[in-house]
Amino acid sequence: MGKADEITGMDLTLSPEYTAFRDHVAKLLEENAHLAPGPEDKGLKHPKRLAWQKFLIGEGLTARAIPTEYGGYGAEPDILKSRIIAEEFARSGVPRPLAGQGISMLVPTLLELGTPEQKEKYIRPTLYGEMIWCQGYSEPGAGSDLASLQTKAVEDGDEYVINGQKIWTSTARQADMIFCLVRTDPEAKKHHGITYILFPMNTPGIEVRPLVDMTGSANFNEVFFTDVRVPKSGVVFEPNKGWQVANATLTHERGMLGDPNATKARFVELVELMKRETVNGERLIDNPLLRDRLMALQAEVYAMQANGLRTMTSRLKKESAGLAGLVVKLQGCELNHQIAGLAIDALGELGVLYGDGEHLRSDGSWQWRYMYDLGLIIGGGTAQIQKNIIAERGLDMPREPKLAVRA
Amino acid sequence: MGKADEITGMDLTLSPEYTAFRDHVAKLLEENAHLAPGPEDKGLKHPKRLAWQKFLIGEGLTARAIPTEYGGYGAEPDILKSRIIAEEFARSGVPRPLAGQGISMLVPTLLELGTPEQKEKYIRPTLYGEMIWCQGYSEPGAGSDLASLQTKAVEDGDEYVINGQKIWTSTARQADMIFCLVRTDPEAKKHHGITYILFPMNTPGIEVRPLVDMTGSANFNEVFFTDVRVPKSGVVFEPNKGWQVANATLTHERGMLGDPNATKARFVELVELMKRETVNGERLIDNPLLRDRLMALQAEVYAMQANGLRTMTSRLKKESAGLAGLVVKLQGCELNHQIAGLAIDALGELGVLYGDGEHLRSDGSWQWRYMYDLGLIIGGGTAQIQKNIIAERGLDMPREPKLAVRA
Amino acid sequence: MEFGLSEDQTLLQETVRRFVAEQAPLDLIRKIAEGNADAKQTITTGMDELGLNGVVIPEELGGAGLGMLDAVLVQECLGYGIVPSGFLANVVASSTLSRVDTGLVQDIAAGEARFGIALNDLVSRRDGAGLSAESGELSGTSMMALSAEDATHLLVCDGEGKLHVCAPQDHQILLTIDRTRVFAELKLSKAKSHVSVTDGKGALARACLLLAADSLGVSQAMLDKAVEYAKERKQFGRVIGSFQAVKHLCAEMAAKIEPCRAFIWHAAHALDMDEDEASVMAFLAKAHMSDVATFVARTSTEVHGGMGFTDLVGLHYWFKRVGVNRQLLGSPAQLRQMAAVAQGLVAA
Amino acid sequence: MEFGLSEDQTLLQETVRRFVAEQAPLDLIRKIAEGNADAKQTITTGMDELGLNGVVIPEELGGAGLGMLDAVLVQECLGYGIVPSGFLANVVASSTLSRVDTGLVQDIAAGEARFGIALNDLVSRRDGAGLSAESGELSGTSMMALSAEDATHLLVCDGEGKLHVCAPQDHQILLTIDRTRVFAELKLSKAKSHVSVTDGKGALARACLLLAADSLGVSQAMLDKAVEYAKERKQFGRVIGSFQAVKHLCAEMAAKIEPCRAFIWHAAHALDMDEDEASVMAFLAKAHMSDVATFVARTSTEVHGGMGFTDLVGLHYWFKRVGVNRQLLGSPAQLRQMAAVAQGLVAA
Repeated sequence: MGKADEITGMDLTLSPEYTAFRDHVAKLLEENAHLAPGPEDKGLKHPKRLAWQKFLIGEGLTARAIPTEYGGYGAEPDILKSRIIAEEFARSGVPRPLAGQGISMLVPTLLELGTPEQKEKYIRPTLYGEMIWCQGYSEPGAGSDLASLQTKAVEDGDEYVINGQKIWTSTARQADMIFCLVRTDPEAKKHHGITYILFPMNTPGIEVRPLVDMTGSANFNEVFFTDVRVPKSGVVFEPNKGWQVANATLTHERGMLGDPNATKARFVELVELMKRETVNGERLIDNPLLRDRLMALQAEVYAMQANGLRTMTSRLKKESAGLAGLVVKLQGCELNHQIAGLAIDALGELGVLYGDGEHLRSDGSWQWRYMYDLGLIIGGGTAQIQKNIIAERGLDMPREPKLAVRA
Repeated sequence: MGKADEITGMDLTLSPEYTAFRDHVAKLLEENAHLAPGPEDKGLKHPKRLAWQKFLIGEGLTARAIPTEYGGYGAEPDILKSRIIAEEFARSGVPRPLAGQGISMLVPTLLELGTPEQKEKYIRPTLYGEMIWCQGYSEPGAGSDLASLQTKAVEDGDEYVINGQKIWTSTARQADMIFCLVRTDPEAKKHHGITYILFPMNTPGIEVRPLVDMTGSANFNEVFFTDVRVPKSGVVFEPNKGWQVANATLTHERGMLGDPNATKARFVELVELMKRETVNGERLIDNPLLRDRLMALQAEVYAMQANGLRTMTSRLKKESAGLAGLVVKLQGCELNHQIAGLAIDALGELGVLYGDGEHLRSDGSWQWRYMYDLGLIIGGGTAQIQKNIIAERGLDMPREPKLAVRA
Repeated sequence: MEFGLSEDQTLLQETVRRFVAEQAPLDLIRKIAEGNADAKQTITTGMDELGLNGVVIPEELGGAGLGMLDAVLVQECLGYGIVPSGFLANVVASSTLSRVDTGLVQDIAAGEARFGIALNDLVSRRDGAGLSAESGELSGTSMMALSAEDATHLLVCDGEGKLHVCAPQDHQILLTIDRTRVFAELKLSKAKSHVSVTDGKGALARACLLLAADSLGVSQAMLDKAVEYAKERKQFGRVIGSFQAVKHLCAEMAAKIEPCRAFIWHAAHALDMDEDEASVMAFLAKAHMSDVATFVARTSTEVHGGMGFTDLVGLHYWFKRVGVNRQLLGSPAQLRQMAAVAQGLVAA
Repeated sequence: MEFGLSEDQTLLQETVRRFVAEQAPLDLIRKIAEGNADAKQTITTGMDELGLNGVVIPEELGGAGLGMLDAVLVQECLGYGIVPSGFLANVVASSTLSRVDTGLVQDIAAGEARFGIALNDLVSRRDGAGLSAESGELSGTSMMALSAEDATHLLVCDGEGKLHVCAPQDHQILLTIDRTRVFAELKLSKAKSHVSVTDGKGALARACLLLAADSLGVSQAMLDKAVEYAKERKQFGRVIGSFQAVKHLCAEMAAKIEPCRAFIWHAAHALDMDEDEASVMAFLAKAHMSDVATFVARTSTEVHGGMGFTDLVGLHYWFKRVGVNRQLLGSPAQLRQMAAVAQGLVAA
């Protein structure tokens, strides 16, 4: 590898240090796979799950770069090692570390902006899976325009009194705590009156209603707040500065989507499906139209994989990945959706089955992905918003002009 | 046929009156085909062309519903008879009547809004092909936003003095006259200071420059005006009311595009091509991928044909065709472009040939259409503008809000 | 020359549209999706009262004496309201049998016979599906039968593409993404073939065209819902319908949907007139309509944003109807191939 | 692990980019399109001075000793500026011959040998095209030869997919929509095969990848031009680049183009490393890039409005380069089929 600040060229091999690290990780996972929880160990806090998480942290296979004082492994950040770890989990099929929104979004935020007390109190139990979080951002009237949120928090002594509603809150039913955006200054411009605050989900006045979606399951929830009294000590950073805090966190979320390795795995599964299944006595792969679509998707998979390697190298070098980074979500989600779409078309009348039955393929997961991926395309910053971002940040095109009259 | 104000249902046959009319037209064309000009009779005013036009008007095969006092045939308007005439011209392959912008756009405008003198002076020679017109609408800075045109006309006694530039002016090199939009009141709001005026193209100060386009020919021109003095008597309707006048004319232009019979003819040509041509010893039609695309286009051809019959029936009944009418241009131009695109892909390396040579197919017309149709898609109200129209007029969606500050 | 709907046809469509709006609101459809038999019976009863099963049955056999054009208008309304019904199966059965077994057709008109149809094997056979006809007895399985769950008779196809009428035997419900409608796998063992008809392709063309009409209705509903939502929903201080991107998405849906309407009318008319091109048109109509509807389903969901993804407004029921219609009786590519064969462009 | 360009590679690309911008402005390209031989010679001379013909030739044979990754970077720059050149043909010839005829390769590096290549028959034969090799003599015709018009040597393929080097004989210019480059139909009669190589597929993969890189450059140029135009052109009182519809068109172009860049680098690296997947990647890269470039060509023209349709800004030269690249050495569908065969998914 070259110096940290320059790219010395294409080298898709690993240095001896990293090869050794990969072997180490592979061996660790293989030898300890028996400790991992199985599908029968249900519940986010099942003792086997918590023990497994503890083991993984202890070996530096998760929470790797988080300081030991907060319960992490305390290693230097190393994106390549993180990638190797992720690949080895994928390759071995051993259950992955916990990865809820508390770990992926709240912990980085607290590390950056939390008070010493907040870090001390929340990071360790979150990492160890003992404290589950949910995210209170979106509201029915504030989707792509998140900053227009209306949930109110009114000061009353050392407390805020919160009233309003959140939506798209995953794990709200299991969560101990919520990190939540509330409007504390209704007079300020919309981005300036928002506060980022943490409070327990068992506070009186909170009601959680599961939100069933098109997949048929409740992957999300609605959360209603009625005179919910929470201490001011839960504020992260400063009151009315919640928009900046949330933006730090959103950056972490965007990185979670568009993993090309997952896409590649789905593609390989589709190839196998098409080699195995037949229609009218002909293998699906032998149908020229289906094969042509498969090859078109393979090209896109190659492109997304290579683009992923390129953006990872930029991150290794602490450079901006530019457009290559900005397009990942738009292209990646769409590609996943299309892979599922081809699988469904290829399976034809069997592709629409969804529910138990002898003819169902892959537990209905092609249909599930087809719908869930569409949710990812349109949710959390719709494709339309992604295109705005690409045009404005990536191509330096002008922002939408201000309106004369608000509609 | 039912009463003029109601549709009595699907009846794709012709009544005896119309069947007889079709026979009559077919016989006329067949018996007089020898009078028609051939490809060797070049020039818009070739005597054989003018004689043919005169014959066609005399038989009511063109200018059919225009009053005899202005040189027309003077029949009642009958869209079905017009359609039969058009179909018989297409079927017989006999050269069609003249159809320049003078005939298709200016004449209807004058009939509606011209002074008695203007009608008297211009309609007859225009119909008979003795007076050629060009259209001075678009400007380099005023394309989809036509109303922002800047060509100035300043009053000076009985004259206007015109300065400015027009673009996309077809037949400007051959034209005797121009119908032109000029800005007569620079203080008024942009739609209110425009005048529609007629003047001779040989007026001093007019320069015409051919505008070569991507097809390699100059299908259009630029026209420059430098202190061009023209009489005020050329104003149609009233000064500063030119926008209304032009809109009446634009309606006529839209009707000219998206003829499903022409599209069907191109499609049939493509089928024949794919049955005739081979690649690697296999007929193109036997290639499953090409055949699938062909069939997809056939479905769209059927749809556009049926939609055409539907909108024609609405016009027969003097009803609005609604969305069915609004989508014609967007869908029709795109379909033509795609038919050409499939032909090119099917011909592969032969599909890109453009110029003399033994391997060229159909005189390079597939490439020519591919490019020219793209010009139609993006010109004269781009696809983007068409979509605005469909959304606002067809779906009653809100107009673009006014801006706070002009960019 | 007229290309359009007669006053009677407009009236028919208005009647069915009103019935759907009033008698089959989303709440009822949800109950049907949950398996509520009473809810489903409401629809069946209402449609019987309107005499819809007899639409294409000659008047002398107790029907309305209308044609496929009328039938597709009805089916479009049913698609618009995602109404589950035996209409499609009964229309295909009655038009197939009208010159073969007038007694059965009379029973359909009277509401005494209700047909299930299983034609999927004419296009697509997987997982060992297929019926064999030997000595007038049918055996084997057939996938994705429509309206078989409470049928009195079945119209099925054998391996040669011949159609047969037989009595229901065993079947198994196939759970699909579209829970409003029921699909079944027939399991026949030496079922007696009462009537046999050679024209499998004609029945398939009719069924395809009805599915196309259904998807047209579904698409129109999804466009209407998207436009309505876009006019109400505000983001960034404006209704989202004033954003050019959203307007263009809606315009693209309309531009694709609208020509399909005339196409489907035309194909229905061609079937009524027994024109040579009729089956080509019907196959292509379903193929094209499926592609358009797939685009509309996704785009309308996109306009609805997260709300389209939830169960709250129920948009996904329309989305899923499109998804199932697309695969039923042939995917777009399979039907385009059948259209090419039917017009002799290529050997079967 | 590193996935990116080395400093040397970035420098190489900057050098070629500067050469193209300074030495091959649109005015010069227009002259070349009109058949001006001097204008064309300017390019050839300039590229010789930069030593570009020797990019993939080993240092001991007088070349730069670089690889396909470097070659695609150069080709991308040439595509960006729609520069006609013998680069592609020379790279394919020198990499094909580097272990077979070192003398010839030395001549290429020295600028003494200039190759024309005719590989189209490996994918697509029409109008009786095809060369037969009998007793070491080549006869027949081959369509769409590249850089054959002033070649000293030809690299051609026979009916068995074997490559041969022979001297130029008769050829006929094929006029295409892209007048900046010259394509020819070779007419050989008993031309002596000096060298023969069995690896036709390897040469085809290299040529395909270079064409993909060319189309990448063309696409990037068309995107850049669209964005620039959209920031300047005003309509309705705003620059059109502030309209959401125009912004989204540009964003869609960028989103499709950008991942192609890394894909092409990766495929080039795979060829350099002789990886098993290399030819699959190269075929798919050209197929995919052609589809992306076709979308970009149309969309950029659309953003330019009528101005994109005229000759005034010359955008059509880029449009046409995309059109020809798409059909050269295999349409997207043909190459996807070759990729399927190359990875054993289906028999040839």
